[in-house]
Amino acid sequence: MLIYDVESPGRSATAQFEPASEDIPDDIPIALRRDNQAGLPAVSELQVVRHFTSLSRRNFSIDGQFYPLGSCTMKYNPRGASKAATNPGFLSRHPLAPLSVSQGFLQCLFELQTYLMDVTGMARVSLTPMAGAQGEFAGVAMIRAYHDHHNDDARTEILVPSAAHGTNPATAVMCGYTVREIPITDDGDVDLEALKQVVGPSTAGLMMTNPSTCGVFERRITEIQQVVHDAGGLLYYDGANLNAILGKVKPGDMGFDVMHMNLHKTFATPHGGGGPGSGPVGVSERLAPYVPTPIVGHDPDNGYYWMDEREIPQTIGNLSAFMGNAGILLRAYAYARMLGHEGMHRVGEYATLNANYMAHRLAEVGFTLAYPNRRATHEFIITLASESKSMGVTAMDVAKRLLDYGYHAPTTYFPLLIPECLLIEPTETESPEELDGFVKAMASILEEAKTEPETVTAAPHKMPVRRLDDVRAARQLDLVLARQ
Amino acid sequence: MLIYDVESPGRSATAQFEPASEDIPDDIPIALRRDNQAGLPAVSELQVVRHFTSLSRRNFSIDGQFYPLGSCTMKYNPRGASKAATNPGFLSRHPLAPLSVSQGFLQCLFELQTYLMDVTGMARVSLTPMAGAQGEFAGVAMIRAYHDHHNDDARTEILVPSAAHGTNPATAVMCGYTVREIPITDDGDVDLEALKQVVGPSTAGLMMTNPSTCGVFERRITEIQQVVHDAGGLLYYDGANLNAILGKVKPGDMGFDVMHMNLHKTFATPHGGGGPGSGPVGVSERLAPYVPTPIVGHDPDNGYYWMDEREIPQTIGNLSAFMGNAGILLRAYAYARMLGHEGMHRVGEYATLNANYMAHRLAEVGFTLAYPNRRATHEFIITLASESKSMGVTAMDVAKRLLDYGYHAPTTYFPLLIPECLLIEPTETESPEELDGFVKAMASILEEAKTEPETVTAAPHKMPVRRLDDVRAARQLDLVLARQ
Amino acid sequence: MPFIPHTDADTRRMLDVIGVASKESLFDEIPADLRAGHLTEVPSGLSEMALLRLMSERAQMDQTEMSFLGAGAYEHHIPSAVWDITTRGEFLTAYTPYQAEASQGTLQLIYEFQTMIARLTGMDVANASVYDGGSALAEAMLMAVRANKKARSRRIVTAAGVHPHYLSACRAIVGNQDIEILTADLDLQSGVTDGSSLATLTDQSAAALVIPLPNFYGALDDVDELTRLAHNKGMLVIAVVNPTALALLRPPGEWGDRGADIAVGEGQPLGIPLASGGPYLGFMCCSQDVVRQMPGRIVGRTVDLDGRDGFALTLQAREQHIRRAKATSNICTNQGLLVTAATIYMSLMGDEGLRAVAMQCAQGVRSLQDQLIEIDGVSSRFTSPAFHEVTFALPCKASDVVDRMTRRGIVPGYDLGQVDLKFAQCLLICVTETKTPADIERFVVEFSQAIESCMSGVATPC
Amino acid sequence: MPFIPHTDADTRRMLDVIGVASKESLFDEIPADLRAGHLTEVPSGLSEMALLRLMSERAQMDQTEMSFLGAGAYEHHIPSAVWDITTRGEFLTAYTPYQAEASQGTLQLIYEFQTMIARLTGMDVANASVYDGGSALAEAMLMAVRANKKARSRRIVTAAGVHPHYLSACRAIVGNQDIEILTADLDLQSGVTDGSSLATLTDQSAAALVIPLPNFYGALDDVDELTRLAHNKGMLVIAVVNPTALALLRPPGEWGDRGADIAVGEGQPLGIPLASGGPYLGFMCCSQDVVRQMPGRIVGRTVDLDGRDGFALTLQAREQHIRRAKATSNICTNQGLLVTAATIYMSLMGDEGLRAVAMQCAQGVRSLQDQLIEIDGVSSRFTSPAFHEVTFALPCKASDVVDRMTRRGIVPGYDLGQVDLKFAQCLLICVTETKTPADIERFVVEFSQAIESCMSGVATPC
Ligand SMILES: Cc1ncc(COP(=O)(O)O)c(C=O)c1O
Ligand SMILES: Cc1ncc(COP(=O)(O)O)c(C=O)c1O
Repeated sequence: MLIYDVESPGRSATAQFEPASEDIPDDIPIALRRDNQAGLPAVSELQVVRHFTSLSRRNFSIDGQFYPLGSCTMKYNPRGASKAATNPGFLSRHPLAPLSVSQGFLQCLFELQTYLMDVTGMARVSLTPMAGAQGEFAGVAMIRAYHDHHNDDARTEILVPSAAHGTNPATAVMCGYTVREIPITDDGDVDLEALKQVVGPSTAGLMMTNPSTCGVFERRITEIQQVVHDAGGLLYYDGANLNAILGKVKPGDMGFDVMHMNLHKTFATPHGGGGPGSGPVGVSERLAPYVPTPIVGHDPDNGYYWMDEREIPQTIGNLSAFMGNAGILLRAYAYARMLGHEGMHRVGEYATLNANYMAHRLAEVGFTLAYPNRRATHEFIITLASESKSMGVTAMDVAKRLLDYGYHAPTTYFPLLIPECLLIEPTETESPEELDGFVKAMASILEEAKTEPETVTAAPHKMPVRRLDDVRAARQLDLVLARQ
Repeated sequence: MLIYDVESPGRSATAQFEPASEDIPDDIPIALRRDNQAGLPAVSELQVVRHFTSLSRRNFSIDGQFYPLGSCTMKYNPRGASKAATNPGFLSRHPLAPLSVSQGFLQCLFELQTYLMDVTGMARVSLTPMAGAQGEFAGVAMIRAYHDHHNDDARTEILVPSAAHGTNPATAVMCGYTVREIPITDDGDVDLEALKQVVGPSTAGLMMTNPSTCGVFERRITEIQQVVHDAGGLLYYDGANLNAILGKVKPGDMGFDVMHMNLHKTFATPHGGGGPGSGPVGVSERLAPYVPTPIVGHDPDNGYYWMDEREIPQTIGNLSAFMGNAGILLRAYAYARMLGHEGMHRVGEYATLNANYMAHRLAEVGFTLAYPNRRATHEFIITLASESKSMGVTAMDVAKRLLDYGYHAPTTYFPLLIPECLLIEPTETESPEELDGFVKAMASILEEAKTEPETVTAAPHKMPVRRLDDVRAARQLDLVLARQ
Repeated sequence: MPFIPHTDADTRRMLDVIGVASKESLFDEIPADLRAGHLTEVPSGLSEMALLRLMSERAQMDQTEMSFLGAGAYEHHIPSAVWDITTRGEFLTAYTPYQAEASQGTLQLIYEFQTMIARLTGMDVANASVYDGGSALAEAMLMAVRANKKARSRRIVTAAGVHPHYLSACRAIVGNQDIEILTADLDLQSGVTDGSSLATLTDQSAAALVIPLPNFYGALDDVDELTRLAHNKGMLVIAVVNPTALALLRPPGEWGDRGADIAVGEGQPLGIPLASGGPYLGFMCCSQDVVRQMPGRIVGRTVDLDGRDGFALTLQAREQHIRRAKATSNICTNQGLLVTAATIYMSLMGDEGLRAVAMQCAQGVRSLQDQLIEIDGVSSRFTSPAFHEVTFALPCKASDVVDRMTRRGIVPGYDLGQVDLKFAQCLLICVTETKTPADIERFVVEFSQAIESCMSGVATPC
Repeated sequence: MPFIPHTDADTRRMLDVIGVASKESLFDEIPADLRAGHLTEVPSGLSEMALLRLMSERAQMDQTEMSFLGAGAYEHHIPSAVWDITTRGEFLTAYTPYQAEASQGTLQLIYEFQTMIARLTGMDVANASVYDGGSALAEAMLMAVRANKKARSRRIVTAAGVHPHYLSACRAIVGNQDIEILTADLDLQSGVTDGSSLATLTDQSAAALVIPLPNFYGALDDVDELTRLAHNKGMLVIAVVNPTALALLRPPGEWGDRGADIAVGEGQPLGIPLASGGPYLGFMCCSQDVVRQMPGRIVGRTVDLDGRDGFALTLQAREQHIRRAKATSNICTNQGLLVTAATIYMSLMGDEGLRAVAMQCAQGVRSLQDQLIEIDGVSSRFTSPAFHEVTFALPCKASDVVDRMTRRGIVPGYDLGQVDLKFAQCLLICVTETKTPADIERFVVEFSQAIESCMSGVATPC
């Protein structure tokens, strides 16, 4: 039922406004005035509360279910961090508030910059990018600014491993680059030989995730960075997988020049059913002149202040109207403060422990690991290629059937190079009991696949809807409710 | 799954406390120290959040469902009222805070007292009773104090109509009275002749609800009060049904001496799955000296202050450690301010409109009204006595089947005198569409009762559990989880 | 029309279905001379926006920087998750779980609450709450009189130092049933029960002895001795306890030789904000023997038609809606939502967390005590050890110190002169885990200044 | 271990299953010389209690009594229900709805959002949000260049008065794709676009014309004329609009003869707190013709295997996870939760509520304007009508007035000197429905005092 299905013309939630007098200020020209009803719903407050409460109940979420969505790091979002960030003084602070009434906020951001520099081993951090993809944009734009600055305009290519997340190539293009894919070896590493073949004077940079989206740590990272650097390219680190190595290795130490972090992953800020995110970028000294503005500076006399293009004249500019997803940054700051350095060290450890445990247990019950000879990092891949052939049960079928068991499905069919794959990321905040429950569910789905495959292929059965017709959705576009 | 089913010894939600040092202050005698583990759950923060989120999803509620629970006035609980009452300044105010830092809170309470006096036509209001039943207690205790004060100790009886809520007779007993029931006539009024028979020098008072729990307005209320008053008794008004007459009739004008209000009904404060409530009492001048303390006074020089037994020496005393369910009073105050006098007048009107509309519609689709010749008030009764005989489908069966249709059941088997009854109270905040939906569900249940009665008698089918074994619950008492 | 969804067309259509001309006609059974209801004192309605602004201004008037008040209501850290989840619509806006199948959430939660609170107190069983600590004690007294058939007594004896507000609530509540409450004297040295006074009182038969731990003055009685005494005299024992303290102190179920018979208390410290005194929750536990005398809702675990576990209100035959005049109490609505908060709180804290909190309270008050008694004229009033609240003797009126410090943003404690004039120079000060060493330091500085200016009669500047 | 549930026994057991001796071994594929990660700048962990106290102290430092700042972010009343429901765990802690069957709540909500925002702007379709208003405009420019194949131009022309921060974000975002942004001059009399400047710019071919309503200075352009001009020259029209204003002002879908082609804006006024600038949401609507050029998530209604209505992400072939280098944008995570809040807000306000709010904004600013121009030396800087924000010319530096009034608890508006030195004596003041007549009165008094002391060069006392 849509909210429009319960509306009635003339109805409204009258506690929410003072009735309007009818005199629109007469200097507003008639031609500029709206002369029809916008068509928002005409409903009561109770109807709104009931409708959206009921919609919420048609969602899986971390608070509701184990949600091992690989690459997305769906860990517990501490309620305390949200509470801290929604202090009335923070909520009511205007983005353009004078500095004299901004010191509390700015101090948090300044310290967060410092912590993120420490965590990543980078020389400077800008907090403004509003999600991972915007962080990537900022990073690649800085790579470009660097080459431009050095009049190195032959560098027109960004290299991307074939397992890369789609945002990587898309970002490269947004920055005016062409993309060239590097293959992956059978054990999940970047094919160093292939890399050496293509790297050269047209290479602006290489974008990499490490641990990669294959759920393994790129063992030859030092060589790789040498190859790229030697060719005059720069190295971009996609920090979506930072959870795996938090407090264990620093991207700066691996030789990366620039990176983004997904605070809504590693720093446990809620993803809100599609966002907001926050994707700060960190850079080595080399790229420090180019960071997106504003960043927070501190001056012993005057306190915290915004550093803008006056102080960072070579900045790639600002990426949003104000300073990015401030509220998410405050949550990340709160999370960092609660963890402390001790806690951060533990994140990578236990995320890795959970992933390796699950990988072992799933292999035990009969699933095929994509990289059985590798350590899992914070995530790992199983492939259902053989089940799919022998039983006609695909990775998607298993994913859908998991929903019936009360588990959110892992990421499906990503990375693209591994057939029928599920990318599984348990995160450190899940208990072993929860992991065991998932393994048990997977085992019984495998049994079902053998004995009653239709149960699996026709899944889900217990969700509010059965499988949806995606083709129809794209062909007979119905994106907004037509007016009556 | 119980929270204890996911615990693991040694686990804890460590962000919630600083680890304890082991030195218990040594002046605490060894014999007084606890030497074992209490046995609270050993779980993580995520486990707690997930467990209780999931429990909440096993509940019906106003925010989720139409909830026409007769006598309970389950109307929309404005979110704004809760927000207003949970202002940090209110939440952190200690009950014994000095007056100089209590003026904001006290002003709200003082004004609420005034509004409630106005709404009820009573001379004084005390806000302290913590629910309806405690309000009743306060009221009857005041009746007793009054008679005691007049040395009228022959008055040992409280009269109660047979349709009365169970709290009425139970309260009378708690105040040291014996209870005598007055029958109800076929059209739902108190049997005046029977009343005249029993009223007399042993009558301390009569407790009444008007509109009564039969969902009709007691038409001869003026005669009734005269009869009781003439005999030297006092009249108690059970204000659980005040919603029906808010802004229409005042209990004081009907001649009642004392009453309670259920703020969690008429004033839309959330009932929280069993409370809190708040049951302020109002009294006529006659009983003003006896009100429970504290109440809020105002003094032009010094502002708002607590009036206690020093100013109200004949008070029946205080009923709680502090001043009652303050937070609920603030919500009620907020609600009163948002409604204003205009809004209050409308409450009774639309509550009555909705009830009469539903009564008509249900009669149309074939249900039997208990009082077909009466106006419904804010609620009304249907009886399934004939269906129960002819089809073997009871009021309880229909109630359970309604759950499957997504509606909370009306109150069942109350009042006791009407066989197989459902007491239905839609309240003013429900839209006609919602009422129509309920009528439609009732009509199809009636159809089911005719064609496939097992569907109804075995209901519910879509709830987390099927019908529960109440007998076993009471015989094989399992009230706390045994330790392993 | 705030909160009313009806459009004019809706109203028209509905009146047509009913077959009346106007809403007024729906009230035609009400005698005309009674119909009035004109409201003169209720102001015009406010929008939510205007209301929130008004209420936030009022709330700000009452904000203080720091408070060391206890005396029955305690400021503790409340994990954010507690109220985030408690205020989910499904918990917040449900009624009492009369339809068990549609209320398994609330019912299971109460079962878990009963388990936790019974374990914390060391008792066999618990109910689903009564209004507050004070009324819980009153219900316990009524229960004891019903349960102790052998004693055939309507007398209740209490140890010294039961919260005076609880006692007056008890008098108001049980007095009409001819129950007499007799209170032992306080030993003015130790701050606990005077033994000989208690001995005299328990010479006559009585239904029960009430034993607080800690008592109102912060002091700790010898609960084992008192329990044995009571049991030896055929009295039941009613414990009144602070639940946080039970993480450190011996639970009532273990007092004396066979434990207290009934244990009650205020559940507020378990995740419930101070909020001017309520809504809180009274908890009530007892031994298996007397469970059928316990008032209020109780949830039991049972099975459904398919044999699956489920939860339901049980032992309803004790309650007013079934037993009416013969019920154990008139209580109906209790404090369900607060039970929800307390259950989530106890789950988050666990044994380890609650013990840590209790320990920090006890250590904090010791630290304060060590510093305050260094101030000239200030001493601990009583010799008994304390949990997290201590009575201090001052060289001047406690009310003056409260006034002065409140004006400086710190509410320093409870002026005991308000309950007993002989304690007009006594201040009851409470420290919880919310107070850092720096807070305590600031308190000490402000406190010694306040004492000093009280002594010199100087008015403190605002 | 905050947020990590493992007990020592758990860890032991898991390591055994894996077959390694220690957690360290799990990292043995990482070259030893890289393993370090020692953190020196991150302090020790805090409990939630300590954190909340710290953060509340910081937040209090930034609290002001009243603010008349607008300039792209607006203080409106947010109904309590909005965030109570938005922060339900099921909305708050879900990921992007990749598994449609387990995400019907979020998906349907987005469909409703798309419907509401498309209706409000009068456009055919909408997407599920991009990051903010500024980046929405950048995406719209990229989209226009892709969609306007005929023009074969990588130039974008803008009317005067597009938010300068939006423009600089656009330059940063589209610049690397060789797209040039040309901006028409502001008519310094009227405050809207200088016609001849625009005429010159549109002489050459361009992909699109950007038209703000209202513009940054609060003024209202003749959007019909500008739209016609652009369409006549083969340019697409990109509207940048304030959604609240659209309750009163003509929606982009109706501008000129065939409406704007793309409409974007900042969704913050729709129930989202100021919160230092984000998270907000950028909305993006367009005509049916160009929907396949729109970036970002889009939800469509479809049917399930049983023919029941259901919702799913659609047109994914535009997106990076499918199309990678050929995608319409790199956007992935957007502002889903803010969409939730905005959808609930729009539902609660309805046409009537949003119109009432818009009207009170417009009336409030008129009232302020009437009073301020009475002050010596103060005048409206521009002649064009305004919606809820007006540029005032002052007799002194705006920054001085801001300083002085901020010290008195009122942030009076935005010092336009920050974006253009020629406006150093101009203050952009915004009034919304949150300001009562008494607030405006207080503002006027404080404002005239501030002006006076600026003029006399007197330092205001703190
Ligand atoms: C590996 C990887 N890179 C980049 C991103 C993009 O991050 P965001 O969604 O915050 O834009 C993601 C997120 O899904 C990711 O998993
Ligand atoms: C008619 C009537 N009287 C009294 C009460 C008791 O009120 P409370 O539950 O607040 O104690 C109720 C509530 O159920 C009621 O319906």
